[in-house]
Amino acid sequence: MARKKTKYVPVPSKSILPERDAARAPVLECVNLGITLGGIKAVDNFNLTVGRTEIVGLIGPNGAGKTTVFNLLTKVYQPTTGTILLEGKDTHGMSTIQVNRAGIARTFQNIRLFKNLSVADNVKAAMNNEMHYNMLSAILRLPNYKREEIAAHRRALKLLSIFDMQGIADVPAGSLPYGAQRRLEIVRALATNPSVLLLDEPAAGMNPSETAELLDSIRKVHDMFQIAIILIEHDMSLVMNICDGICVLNFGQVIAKGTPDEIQSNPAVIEAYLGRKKEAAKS
Amino acid sequence: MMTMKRLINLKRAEARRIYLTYAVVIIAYVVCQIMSSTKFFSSSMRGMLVPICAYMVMAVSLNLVVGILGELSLGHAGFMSVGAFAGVTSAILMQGTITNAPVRLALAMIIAAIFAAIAGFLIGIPVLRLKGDYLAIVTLAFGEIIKSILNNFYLGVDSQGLHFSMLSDTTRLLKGGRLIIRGPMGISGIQKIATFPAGFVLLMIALMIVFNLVNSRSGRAFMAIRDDRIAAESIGLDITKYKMMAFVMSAAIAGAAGALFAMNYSTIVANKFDFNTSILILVFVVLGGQGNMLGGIIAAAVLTILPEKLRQFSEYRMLLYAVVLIVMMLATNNAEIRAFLSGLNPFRRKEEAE
Amino acid sequence: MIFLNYFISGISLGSIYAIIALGYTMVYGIAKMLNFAHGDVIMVGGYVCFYAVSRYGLNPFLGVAVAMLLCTILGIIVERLAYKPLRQAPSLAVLITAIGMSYFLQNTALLLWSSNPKVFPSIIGRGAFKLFDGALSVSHVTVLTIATCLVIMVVLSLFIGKTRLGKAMRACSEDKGAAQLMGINVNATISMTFAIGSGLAAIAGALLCSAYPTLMPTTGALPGIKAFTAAVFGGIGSVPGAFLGGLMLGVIEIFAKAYISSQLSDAVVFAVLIVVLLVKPAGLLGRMTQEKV
Amino acid sequence: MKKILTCAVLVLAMAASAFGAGFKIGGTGPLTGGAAIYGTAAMRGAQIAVDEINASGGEIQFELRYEDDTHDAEKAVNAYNALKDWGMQVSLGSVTSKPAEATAAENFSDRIFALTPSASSAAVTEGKDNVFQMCFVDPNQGTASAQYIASKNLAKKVAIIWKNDDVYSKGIRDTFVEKAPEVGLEVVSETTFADGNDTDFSVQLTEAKEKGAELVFLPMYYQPASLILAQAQAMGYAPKWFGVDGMDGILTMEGFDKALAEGVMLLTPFNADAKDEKTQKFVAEYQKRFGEIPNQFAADGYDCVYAYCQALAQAKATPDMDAEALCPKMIEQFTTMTFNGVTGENVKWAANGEVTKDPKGMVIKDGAYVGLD
Repeated sequence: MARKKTKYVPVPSKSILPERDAARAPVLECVNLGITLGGIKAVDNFNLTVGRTEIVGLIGPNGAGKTTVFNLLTKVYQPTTGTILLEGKDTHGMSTIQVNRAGIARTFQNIRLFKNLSVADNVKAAMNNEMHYNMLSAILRLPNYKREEIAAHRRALKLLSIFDMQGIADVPAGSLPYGAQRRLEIVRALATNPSVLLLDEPAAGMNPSETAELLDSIRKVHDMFQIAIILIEHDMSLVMNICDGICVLNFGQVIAKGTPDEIQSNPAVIEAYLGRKKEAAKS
Repeated sequence: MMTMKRLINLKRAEARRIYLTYAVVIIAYVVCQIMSSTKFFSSSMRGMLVPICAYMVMAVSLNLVVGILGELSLGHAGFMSVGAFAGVTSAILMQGTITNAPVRLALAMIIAAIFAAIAGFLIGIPVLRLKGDYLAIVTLAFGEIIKSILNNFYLGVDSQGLHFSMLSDTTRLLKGGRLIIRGPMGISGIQKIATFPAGFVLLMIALMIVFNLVNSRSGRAFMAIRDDRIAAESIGLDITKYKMMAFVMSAAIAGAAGALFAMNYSTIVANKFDFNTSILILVFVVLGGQGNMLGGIIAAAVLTILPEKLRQFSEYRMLLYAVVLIVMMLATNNAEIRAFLSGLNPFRRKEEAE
Repeated sequence: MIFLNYFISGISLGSIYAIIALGYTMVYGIAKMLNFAHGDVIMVGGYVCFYAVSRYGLNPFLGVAVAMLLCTILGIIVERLAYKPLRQAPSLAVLITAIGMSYFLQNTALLLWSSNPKVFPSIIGRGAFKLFDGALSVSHVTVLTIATCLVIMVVLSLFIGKTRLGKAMRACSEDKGAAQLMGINVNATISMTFAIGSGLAAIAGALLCSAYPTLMPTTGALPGIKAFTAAVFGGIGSVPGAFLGGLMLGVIEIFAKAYISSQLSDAVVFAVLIVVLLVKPAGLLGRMTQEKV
Repeated sequence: MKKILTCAVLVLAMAASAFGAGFKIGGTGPLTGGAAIYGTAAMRGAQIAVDEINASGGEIQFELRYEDDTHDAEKAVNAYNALKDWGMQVSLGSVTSKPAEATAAENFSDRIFALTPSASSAAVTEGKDNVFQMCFVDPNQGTASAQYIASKNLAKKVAIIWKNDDVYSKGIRDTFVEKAPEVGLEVVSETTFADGNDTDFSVQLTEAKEKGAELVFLPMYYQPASLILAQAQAMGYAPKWFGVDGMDGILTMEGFDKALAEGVMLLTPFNADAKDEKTQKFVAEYQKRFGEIPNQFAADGYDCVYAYCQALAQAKATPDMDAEALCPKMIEQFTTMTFNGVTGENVKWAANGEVTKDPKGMVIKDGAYVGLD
């Protein structure tokens, strides 16, 4: 498929990889990614390169196709066009499960926790693939069951402690307050040992102080695990503060890519994104 | 973090519930044994002990699928049926070689479990691709298919070994051979080797399997799939594998229960394990509370004994049974009555803190 | 010619399944519940019609009308007493209640009308159209059943598509919360659906018993399950799907009996159902709803 | 309403008889569910006999109790145990075959004598010295039917339609098929039906017709048989029909067009139109109480009680004897005595519990049974 010229300002051609990643191969590359849903090109011609420890912000107005990008990356939808390379390997034909095992983990816009499981069990469920004891060991409570379960529990508590949640490990996840549920989703995603973490509006519904806390936590996660993070977020202060690079989507198309500073001064972004907000404010 | 303090400790509540379940089952067993030996029990009660155990095990088995895995199965009696026929057949074949009845019973139940597990696996293959009510209707269909096949299945044994045929008896057994499964006539002349202690042991084993499984990586996976399939996929849980695991395990338990049940009677036919029996077991699970093993067990006992206790109403018996069933469903789903009940039960999960 | 004869038998049996399946599918579509008592409402319809015609000498069509009236009332009462209090309850609880209701109706019928089978007087006689010098015969009942079934399907489709109540029903089936916000009385709509479904059950009862004229308290139970299968086959919730599913189920059943084995025909029918669901997981005409992520 | 009243009267009658010291006689049968018609009929037949015997004021008095088994072996054993708790001294076993097999095993191990009115499978009595049958055994019916058809030269080519998930139907079919070639009958078509699949018989009938069957053998109960007759007529197929004892009752179905059954032959031990005094009295009483004509199940139930009455009187048994003491006495009586009832004259029992009585060949003419011989 030929590259389509958009009427928007040309996409900056230079890589937005931060200095520290320049020497290493990118962890994730999307080439010409697109999908048609119900006859509409929900995402079209999406190109993005994410460095190994980069934090990328994915922004754009509602319905721009941000979550669809996540769904493509995690293979909830199979892309109609284009390729996704994860650690240089084509993920073509992989299922959600395989992609997760290959290193992509995500959170959801509408929280999807295992509501009736305890907080710790939510995290341990995500560690399933690194546990190896079989059903018989579990039923007979053999030593390897005990060993692995104890190790898993320790690790779950350690992960939870990032968000200071180790004290509520035995509480049903469904009964947590909203903010805690969002944080738990992040911990659960981290428990699968991802190399790329996708966060879908992690600060939605949080008050400014909670958002500030979240910002610290994301930084902490990033520094601890040295992983790439892509986040969808409407809270501009969060995005501008934390991201190394930003990618702006509108109507399924990338309209701008660059550092936070570049994005803030990009006329296309202002028109499509902020401009619309102004209109909304006017009306 | 103040609000957190008021949240209940799920792990402790769960552990308490598990121990309570074991304790209730053991105490009930001891009480029944004592009453049974002192002749305080009527023959009617004594006669129901084994089937009640079998139904309890069925309730535990179905609860694994409905309560833990979160899928509806309307054909669970089919697994029971496979287990009953496999178990009884193997018991008959072992009659000559293994004279110790309890050992024979145990072996028969194991073989029954294996055969039912195979059936569970075969059913699992198409079932796991479907969701919700469509999955339920496929399990119903499989239950009917199993019934239909067993009604046309003939199996005999003679000095040459086992012979089987479909549709009509063409096994041509040698003299002295025995036709064990006789199509619609089922199996006759079964030695009644099922006992109450055996039923108790089977129930304890079933409970142990399910509880230990629930508190393991597999159990977490089952419940994760139940709570949110999409999120479970996103953390790399192999949905098909775990659904299959739960189905096969549940089928195996049901098979053992079927063998226990069948060997309590001198005769067994495939028609016994029809849609109505599947529904009956489902009623145990729903009435006892999905995922609540103790509830299912109690419901199994109550609903097995109830129609017997209603005998004094002669022809109004089944009518009353229906009314009781409806009223129970209405009552257990009425918010006020629920609140009242949970107030009575100290072990029940408290309502969420605000 | 034999093939054609079998085909017609299949269509005849299938149209009975179809007409019962319509009731299942309608209630499922709107209330999202499997009303297992539907088959027993059919039985009640059959009995009412039987008594109206045989005992009170009513005109058969008047008998059907009486049956429709009584079944509609019965449907409303059942819904009010047993299902309405469970609107918020998990769907399994409603399923079990429906089964309890099925036992209740069967046992009430047993007490009222005894277990002795009654032979239903055909509403239009037992004649048949003879074609090809009698090589092919199509009974009047078959023709009537198929015609009724078609009429009901068309009327129902129009009703659901065009009328206010029909639109309310569709809205409820799509999204109850949104329908409520749009000012639709969801509770009343569901109750109406039951009433209509029960009225249809009476017609189904009269036709079922005209085609296969013995009437017992358990008459409705097994055809009920078959019809439910038919509804799923066609895509539960879809009115044309129920029609198609019913016809196909009937034809498959008859062909399986004729060309495979009469002993295993049920197994064949259910096996076909499984295969169909594997290929089309929401039935022939059902819509698969994709969960939004 | 009338029915409820009669029921109330029945309950009262039962309560009244409880005051007199009588033999406690109990049986299980399907009183609810799809097979309720058989159990209910047997119970009512037995009740009439008990009331008649009690009213006559003889030495032998009875207390009867019937328990519902919903045609299920498990429930039958429960019902049996309930009867045992009640203090049942002699048993009427179970009405239908599979439940009867299960309760017969209990009867055998508890040493409670049983005489089942209508459980006809051979497995019911097999290996049990204290379980007897009032009806023919299924295998005998199959053999007798084949012989009868051949000896009367009714047909050469025979079709069979049988119920694939039913012990009774299967038992008769098996021996019929075995016997048929011996007596020169050719089974040209064999088709089945089952529960849930028992409404449309067009395929079965078409096949029988295509294969040129002159006679269709129907080893089944009368409810499906009535559907078969109606559908055959609709498709213009008119072979000879031959039924077994389960067919009895077809004429008493409310609303049944008797013309459909015209010419149907059946082997049955009981004929509600028989002119003998015993039968007429029984039929009249049954009709008076229940508004229906008794079928063979009712007659079997009726005969069972009278057979017990005779056996107990001859054994000089008293109601204070317990079940275990009565058991050997009953075995002795039943293997030696001859009984005359509404289902047969000169009825005798073999030591294995099987009954010997002559099946009566009947043909339906003008809506009534007429002896074939």
